[in-house]
Amino acid sequence: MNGNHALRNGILWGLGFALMIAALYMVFVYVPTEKHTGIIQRIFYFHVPVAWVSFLAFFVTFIGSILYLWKRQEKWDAVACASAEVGVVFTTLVLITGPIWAKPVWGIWWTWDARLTTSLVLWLIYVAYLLVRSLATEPEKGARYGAVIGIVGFIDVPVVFLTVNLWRTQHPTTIIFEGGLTTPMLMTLMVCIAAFTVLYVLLVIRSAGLKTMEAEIRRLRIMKAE
Amino acid sequence: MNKAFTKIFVIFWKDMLMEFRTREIIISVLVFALLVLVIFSFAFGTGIDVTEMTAPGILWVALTFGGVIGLSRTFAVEKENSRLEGLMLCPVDRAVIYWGKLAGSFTFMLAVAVVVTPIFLALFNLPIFLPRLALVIVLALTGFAAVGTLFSALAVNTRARDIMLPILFLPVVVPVIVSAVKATAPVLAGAPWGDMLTWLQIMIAFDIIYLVAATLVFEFVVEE
Amino acid sequence: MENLGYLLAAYSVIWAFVFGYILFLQRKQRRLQRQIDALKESIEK
Amino acid sequence: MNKDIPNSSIRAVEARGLEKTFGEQRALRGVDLTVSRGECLVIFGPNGAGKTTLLKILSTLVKPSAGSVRLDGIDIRDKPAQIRRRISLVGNQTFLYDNLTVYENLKFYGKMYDVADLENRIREVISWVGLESRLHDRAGTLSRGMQQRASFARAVIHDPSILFLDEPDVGLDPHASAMVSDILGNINSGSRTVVMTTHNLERGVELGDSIAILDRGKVVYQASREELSKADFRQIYDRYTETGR
Repeated sequence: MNGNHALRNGILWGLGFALMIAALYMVFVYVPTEKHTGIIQRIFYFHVPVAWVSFLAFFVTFIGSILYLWKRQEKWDAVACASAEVGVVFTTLVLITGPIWAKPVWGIWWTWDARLTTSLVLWLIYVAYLLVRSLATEPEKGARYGAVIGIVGFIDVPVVFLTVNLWRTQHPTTIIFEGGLTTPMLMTLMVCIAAFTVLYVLLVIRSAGLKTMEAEIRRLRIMKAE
Repeated sequence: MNKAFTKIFVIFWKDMLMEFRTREIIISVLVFALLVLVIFSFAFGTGIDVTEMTAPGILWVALTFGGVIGLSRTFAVEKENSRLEGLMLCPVDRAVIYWGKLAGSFTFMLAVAVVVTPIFLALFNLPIFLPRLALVIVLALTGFAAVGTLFSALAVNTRARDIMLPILFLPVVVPVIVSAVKATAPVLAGAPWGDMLTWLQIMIAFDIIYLVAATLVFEFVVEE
Repeated sequence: MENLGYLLAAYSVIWAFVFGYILFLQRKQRRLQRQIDALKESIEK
Repeated sequence: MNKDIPNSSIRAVEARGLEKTFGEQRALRGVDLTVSRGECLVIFGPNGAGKTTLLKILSTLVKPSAGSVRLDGIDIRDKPAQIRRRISLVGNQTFLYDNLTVYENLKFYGKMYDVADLENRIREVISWVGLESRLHDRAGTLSRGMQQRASFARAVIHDPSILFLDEPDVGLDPHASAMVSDILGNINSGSRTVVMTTHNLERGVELGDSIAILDRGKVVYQASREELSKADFRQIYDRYTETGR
């Protein structure tokens, strides 16, 4: 059982590593430079997958939260919490790489466009999620409150996006892809998305494992107190 | 079903009665909201061109921050003397407790808005009688109360209860704030209904989504 | 090759965060494992 | 300890294997309790023994980590609303709204329980606790003892068949504390089942039809009053709770 576990983990890490190398090769060697915006466009191949992963992460938190409130099994809470944590790390990256990309292309660090603003609001919601978990008076309460925020926060995403989109209609996609996505560009993007998704899965397994260890420590402490 | 409505009203009326006695929520929120108005008018100036740009934002910042202050009292009151346990012992669905407290929070915020808005309009030399603005206020405050009542119950059970509510509440109600500001601008400018329709629709959608979602998850916040 | 600095900055930030996070997880895991071992030992005694 | 009597009569309170863990703290570790209808069970125990947690679980406020509770034969998970109608809890705190009068408090809770003919009911319960003269005073202006009496009135407004009392005389002066047992006699004139916790060994032994000692989340001693002569109960208590150490 344990050996199987390690094997699966090993395969996943191997796969993730290979995909990452392939992704880097494609981004820096294989794919041709985009004509209009130049070399800086290569941020796209990492920025978009990172954004995709953060969205995926919050979706997993949403599902995990529902399952936890329904089944009351610690494992669902561990998955939901781990995924939110990874999601916050990746959203932070979106919020940092976005401006680094925007500055040379648009000449400004930040624009209140729908995607950036939605990411910022998401980041705030899930930072609050992690805060509530750490400030709850006991772990079981933290898990329950987290689940409620994981659900209530996620259904906000489409509404925030829609609202902000109507509020400031500036679509960076039209500026960046005047020529559209060519086949090599699309291939590169796909490989990068695959690489980051595998990385996400690895990180969540790792982080959820720590949650299980924390629960184990609580159980052992109780046993010791007997 | 009928009984549930009666119980919702009983909880609501209890909150009204307490507020009649002390007026602590309405007075403190009102003073706070007015202070925000005054501070912002200093920060932005009040020339006619400036007013057009900033007035809707100033009104909604005042009502939003005032709202948070009021919402934080919603369940703090029930936490004192363990009254929430008394409520939880009652033979009612947890959703009934949510709706009863929601009705109270909404009414308090509405009462504050009814006083603050005319003062705001007068201070900025805008027309006072604006029935369409009333609609915007009702829709926005419904959204605030729907989210705020849920998070108020959650925040009182955490360690940093005073700061937790705004941290949770404000990012989630971003769509309401944006829509309320955007819908207020055409009203103040005397523009036709068409300009605010989309924003009203977003607020209606938000209100329905959060009233339903919060009704469903409220029990997980108050159970022990 | 203008803007190369921005590109490098973006990629290094991503890698710094990812490795930083992995390192954080690893350290935490080691700490928790030590706690578990110590607890198990003290229970067996 | 207690014999299983199959189907002979429905027990008012029947708890099986109750466990509750708060974080790293085990408040209850396997509590079994049976209380017959109309009986008064008094639970003794040092601070932190889990008395309050036990009563909160029995009164549906806290969900147990493991185990089950049946009240009047109904599992409390099955029909919470129906259960809550039959029970009541007097906690460490009064659950009263300070800014409302005693009357308004009673009216609020009475309406929440759909009490029929509420005005008469309020008059009745308020006379039981002897608070008629203060009925229209704000709850917050009453002394601790009077608030506790109002809390008793609140607790029986809907005529519960099972009453849980969590240290009803804590923080009261001896005089007021003696009143608690009088009031208990008044409100319990019918045949309510009572489960109460207390620190007060003498009074508890007087009141209880049976007695249990809870220590560190476990029932360590249980006896009916007949099995117990008052003189040696202090010794029994000290022995079982290890307070002598």
